[in-house]
Amino acid sequence: MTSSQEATNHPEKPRIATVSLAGCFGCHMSILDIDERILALAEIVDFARSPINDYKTFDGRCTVGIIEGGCCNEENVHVLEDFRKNCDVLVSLGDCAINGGIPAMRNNIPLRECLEEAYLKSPGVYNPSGTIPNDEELPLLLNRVYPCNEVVKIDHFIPGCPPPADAIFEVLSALLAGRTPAIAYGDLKYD
Amino acid sequence: MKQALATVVQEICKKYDFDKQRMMDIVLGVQGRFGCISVEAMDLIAEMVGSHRVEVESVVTFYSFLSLKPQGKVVIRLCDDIVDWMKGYDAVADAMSKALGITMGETTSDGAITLTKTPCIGMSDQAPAALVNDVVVTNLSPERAQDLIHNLRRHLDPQQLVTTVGDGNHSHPLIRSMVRNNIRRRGPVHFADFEAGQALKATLAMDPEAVIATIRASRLRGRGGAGFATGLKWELCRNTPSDRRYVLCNADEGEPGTFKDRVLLTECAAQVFEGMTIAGYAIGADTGIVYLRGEYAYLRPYLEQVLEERRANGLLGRQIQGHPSFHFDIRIQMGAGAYVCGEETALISSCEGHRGDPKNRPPFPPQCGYLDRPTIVNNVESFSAAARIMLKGAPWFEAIGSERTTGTKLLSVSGDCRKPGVYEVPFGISAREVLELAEADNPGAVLIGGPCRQMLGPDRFSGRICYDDLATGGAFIIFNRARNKLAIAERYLDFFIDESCGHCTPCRVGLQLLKNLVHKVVTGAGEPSDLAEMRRLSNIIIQTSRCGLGQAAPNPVLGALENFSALYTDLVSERSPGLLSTFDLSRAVVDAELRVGRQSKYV
Amino acid sequence: MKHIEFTIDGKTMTAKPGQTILKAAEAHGVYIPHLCAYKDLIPHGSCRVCSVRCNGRIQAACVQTVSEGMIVENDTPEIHEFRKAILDMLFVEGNHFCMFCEKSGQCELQALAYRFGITAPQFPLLEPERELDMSHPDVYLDHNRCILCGRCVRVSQDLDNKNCFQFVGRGHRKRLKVNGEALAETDLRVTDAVVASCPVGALMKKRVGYAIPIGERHFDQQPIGHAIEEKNS
Amino acid sequence: MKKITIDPLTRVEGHGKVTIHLDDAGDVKEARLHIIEFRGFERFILGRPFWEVPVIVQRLCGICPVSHHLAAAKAMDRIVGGEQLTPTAEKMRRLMHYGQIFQSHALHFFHLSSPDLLFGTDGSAASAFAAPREQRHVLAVAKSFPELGRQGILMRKFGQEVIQATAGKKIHGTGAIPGGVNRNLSVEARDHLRKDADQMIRWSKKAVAVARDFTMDHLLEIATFGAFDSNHLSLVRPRDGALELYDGVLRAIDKDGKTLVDGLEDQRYLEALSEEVRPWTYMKFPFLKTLGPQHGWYRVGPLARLNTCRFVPSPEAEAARIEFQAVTHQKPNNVTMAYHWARMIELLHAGEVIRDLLDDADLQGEDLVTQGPRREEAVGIIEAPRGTLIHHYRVDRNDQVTMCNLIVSTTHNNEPMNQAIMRVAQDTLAKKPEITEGLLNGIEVAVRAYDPCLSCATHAMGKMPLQVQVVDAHGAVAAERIRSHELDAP
Repeated sequence: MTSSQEATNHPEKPRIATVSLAGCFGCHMSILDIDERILALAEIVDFARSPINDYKTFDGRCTVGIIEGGCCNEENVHVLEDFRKNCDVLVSLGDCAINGGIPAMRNNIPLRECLEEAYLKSPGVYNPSGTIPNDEELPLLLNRVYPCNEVVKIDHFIPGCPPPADAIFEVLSALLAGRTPAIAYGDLKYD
Repeated sequence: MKQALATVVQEICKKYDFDKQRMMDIVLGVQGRFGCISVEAMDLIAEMVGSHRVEVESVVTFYSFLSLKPQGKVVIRLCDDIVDWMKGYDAVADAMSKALGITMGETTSDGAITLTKTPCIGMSDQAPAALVNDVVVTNLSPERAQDLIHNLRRHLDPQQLVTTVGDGNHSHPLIRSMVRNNIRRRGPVHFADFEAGQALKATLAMDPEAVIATIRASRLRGRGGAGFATGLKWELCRNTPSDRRYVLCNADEGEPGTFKDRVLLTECAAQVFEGMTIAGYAIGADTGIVYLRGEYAYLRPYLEQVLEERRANGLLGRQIQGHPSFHFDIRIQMGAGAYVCGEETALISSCEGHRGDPKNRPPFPPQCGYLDRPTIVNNVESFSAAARIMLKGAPWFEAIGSERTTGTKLLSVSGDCRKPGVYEVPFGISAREVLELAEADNPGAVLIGGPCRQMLGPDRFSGRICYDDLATGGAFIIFNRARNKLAIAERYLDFFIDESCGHCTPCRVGLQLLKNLVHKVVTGAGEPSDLAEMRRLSNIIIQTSRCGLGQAAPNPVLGALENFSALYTDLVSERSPGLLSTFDLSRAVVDAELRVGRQSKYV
Repeated sequence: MKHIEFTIDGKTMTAKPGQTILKAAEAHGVYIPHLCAYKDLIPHGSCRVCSVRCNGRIQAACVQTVSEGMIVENDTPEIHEFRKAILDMLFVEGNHFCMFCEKSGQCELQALAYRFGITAPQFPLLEPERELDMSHPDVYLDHNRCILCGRCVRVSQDLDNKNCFQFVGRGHRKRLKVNGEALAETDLRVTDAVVASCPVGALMKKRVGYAIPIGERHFDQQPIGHAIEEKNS
Repeated sequence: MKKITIDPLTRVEGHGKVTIHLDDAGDVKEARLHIIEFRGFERFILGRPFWEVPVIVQRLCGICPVSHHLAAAKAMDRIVGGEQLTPTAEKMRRLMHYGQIFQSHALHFFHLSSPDLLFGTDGSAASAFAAPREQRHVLAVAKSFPELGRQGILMRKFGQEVIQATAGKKIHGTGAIPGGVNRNLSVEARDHLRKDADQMIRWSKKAVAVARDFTMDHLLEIATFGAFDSNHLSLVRPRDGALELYDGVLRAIDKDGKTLVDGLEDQRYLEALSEEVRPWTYMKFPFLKTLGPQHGWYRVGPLARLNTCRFVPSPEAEAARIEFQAVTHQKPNNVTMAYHWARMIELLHAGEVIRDLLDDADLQGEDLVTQGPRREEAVGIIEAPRGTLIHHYRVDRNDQVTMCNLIVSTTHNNEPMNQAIMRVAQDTLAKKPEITEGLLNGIEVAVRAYDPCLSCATHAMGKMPLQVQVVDAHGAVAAERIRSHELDAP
């Protein structure tokens, strides 16, 4: 693990932001799997922007930013950049953030084929005009799914699909306490 | 058709006794007849020699001159080595592409001509150069390239491209080539007069142990670059108990910028063969093999004739020069475009009919080499020197050169200088003296020993060419001050990536990663930490790679880092937080923009 | 037979003449991480994971034989760094999707990465285009996961007396190839020793899938090498 | 014309955004839920060995992975001719599935939706769903309602532990394999779960009461909030029409309870269903073929299931259902906000099923896998927490997948969610001089009632926090203004 800026001592409670980019939310579920410990965590940190609350943007600097999912569209990139700019320490949580994960299976397949399979070829599809979704509200897809650390600098990585809750808890605790995280053997998983 | 194929394959296999160890000859033979080695041909070969198709395929796909798919009747291999690039490769390649109407790597629609590129073909002193089938064409310019294509289009006969012949033996009817020797300086070891049989006569007057003692006393060290003591190597081989031993001559001169062995083989073949014969006597071998790189195939008919003459004169064959128990003969084994085969164990693999993968060492070839027998592998120049030593004596030889590196060295000088060519110089000569001899043009850097060594800047020009200081296999490439050293390092890395055998992880994968890192820095996207990472990764590759290729491949990069560090540090800078300099959103969305017909809102 | 004395990380041990460092170490309960070395096959020396510093030089422990007085460094920060880098190279070279690979938990590459505490590849992914050969009725070959260790090449030749696999191409284009157009054309049988030899999920028996539950897989509880080290404790 | 954007939608599973276009008169012209990510599962699964599929496709979604795992496994059972599972395998899967329902429903209610409901009832906020933003998360719930908050967390934990005991992991396990399962339930795991099972049922009943009381207390407001009539679709138990979440036949009814489809075998789903593609979202729009794309859309999920089933086959939950049905006089319930109550009734049902299953000795059986004659094509349908989930595959002789069609729960609810947004927008945003963050949350409250798993819905590339946007004819300028206004709201 590398780290340029370790969690520094903020005068107020450290703040944690989380986001799911091209992930399945499994990593966020695994955060919740720390179960009762989340209540203790809530005593010592504040949660900033996160899908589990209604803060949709940054309203101040965060100590730790947790990223689930890789980047599959331009908006993911934009959000990730925003996280990098607003967080002292960024953590790639889970295999998708670390290496693209299952969505990266499309990386050796032309995008067109993926779209046609879903919207033109699938049985039971009613699509008389041969429409493939395209609207200004739909962010442009990237040519491949990028691991987060190919887009911005990432300070810590917690592997797993999803990472075990204990691994997440250990890394968060360590970062908040200013020590180097040490994930136990059984909690270091890539599956 | 199928029958025809079977008949020809049968005929070729028969020529080599259906021996799968002669796989290189068999597949080269088949390709010579059909332009490629098809799946059907591989099946037939496998069946006839008692092998498996995938084994044949494994060999065919290893060597870049061998092809599974049909190629043009004429294959133009334009040399894209760094010196050729400096001398106008791009313009020549362009001219050829235009004249043929195809891009690099393609074959004309009529199946007549294939245009491809190839690393150093040993013609750096007359670059840009190309191989047209086996025929070498040199000193190309866009105009000459155009003419060449027009002529080829007319007759499809590469030999007709040779309208003027080069110097020395190049006018020999069996060579007839436009190549020039460019021998700029003749020394006493290689380019003095040599009368075939005399050195051998002196040798056979001694017992083998005494021959080895003479070589040891001369302190001759291997001329391929590594510099292992030749006499010691022979002694180790001789002392390893075995029913048979072998003498292998490494004429796979592939180090970019080296061409001195080509000149030795053209002008001093008898001396080289005599050196091999002497070695055979010394170690107790009856077979010698010259592993001749595919690029020098044009020399083969001539070399075969020299061998034939020697047989006729009792210098090869049974009871040589009347010696009752010394029998020795030499055959030529052709290579087919694989730099790594210059590594001695890879060369052995190739001679055995396998892919040119280096072998694990230990055991070393003198203990267990060709066909698992004790084997010595020496460079062309080493054999030539050995012959002269037996003729003139160890003290004579030892008196030449520097204190600790005896004898002379053949240098292949090329690049930015007025007098490229071959120089026989005593060891101990300084790089600056060579630059002066060659009339170098405003030299800013020199690569002594080829890309597997480090590129040196002017502050090192006073260094001396010898094993204690500037060790070299012979390449001496001069770059003037205007040359982009980083671009040069990156191109050499590309060369090693292409030529790696792929066996071990650090070389196969690490070099690709190193190349990406160098590219990042060279294109201005690097950060200072990337330079440290380049060093770290280079060190890992050098330390953990199995053979000399991987252990040397990062040297161009390291050399540039160490000797021209300002060039790199000028390119890197600390980045502000945000998107990485290597991530380009506009490129990542370009496909989508085209597909949906709207622009990204974030670019 | 005369025994040879040597040291690993300062600990003196003995080896039989001709024994490799890897084998001698294992006999003494010292685990030297490795991938391409397999049972008693002729060592391949290709993965370089077993690199050790041996009398000052880096050597592959699976290939290098022990000599008298040899000083071997196995458990040092430098060697760890080399091994981690090599493991990462193997990861980024292929397309390793551990999350759904049926070898996960039993995979030696993965287990080594766990042992070395690797949380993310230190190099960018190369994402090559690789093929999946499902032509054989009972066995499949997923080139995405192949690490070119050559175990299958050697086991097929040496233990199965067949020649189902070989390497083709060189350098970064080097690939494992079957004897024929596809696996179905070879004389491979599901009962061949080669099927169990793959350290990763490249050569796999079909329709077995995830038969071993999570928690009971080989490396779920103990790190790779544990069985060897246990002998020593 | 004005455009309002809510982006990202939060406290939903996955990533989406809502845009609302207002005309110059301030009336709602268009209201849309966009699923803005696309991942391509249906394509990149092609060519993979069929047994990998249940493990790969569960990565569609980290919230209901078990549903995808089991729907795919059910399809693959048929591919290997092993659809007649052994009792151990069938019950292990059922246990896993009800564990999944239990955790997902607990998650949705406590972690995601309860802030809207609980703080709205606090009396401090003007509307029932206008809790202040600082309080709209589970940690605030835990602070203000410590007991309830803790129970929510422990209930979800219990569901996750059931999954772990059956699938090996809480998220993305491997329990189901074609033709069966890879493990039975250890006695230790059984005892561990059994000791908490009754507590879970007690807490579930309490959750039902919270949802019921909320609904009854706000009946007038809820009756119109995002409400609209629709058809309803789900699986039901074949022999008696009971609520059945793991395996059953398809049944659809209209808004009044008239049967539209009944007893349709899962393998024949294409006879009844089709999906329409619209350009502005990656999520397709399913509909009943007989009624066409205009009128054939329907709701799925807890509300639809309680509407389509004849009864709930567990006593406490059935009693709760009867109470629930009484409100609409045994007619189908078409009220969006009633999803919460229905969901808690299912939570209670799942708790009861789990408790009963744990006593079944078949779970410790050794006979785990079965198979029979191979098939080339198969469908697996399951009732996921959010509704009917359809997986359809073809597999060739080489064991490779050659076709994959997925209709996920949230996709079925695509049109209903758009309807709900339109309805709330018309009722609360139209002609408002100022659009506040609180008003926009109302939109999200309506979407959230469907518990949309936008993560699942984006299988076909992408993801969910929700986003709502209002724009005028001049486009971005107004959008920025409104959006930044929204963002700056205290």
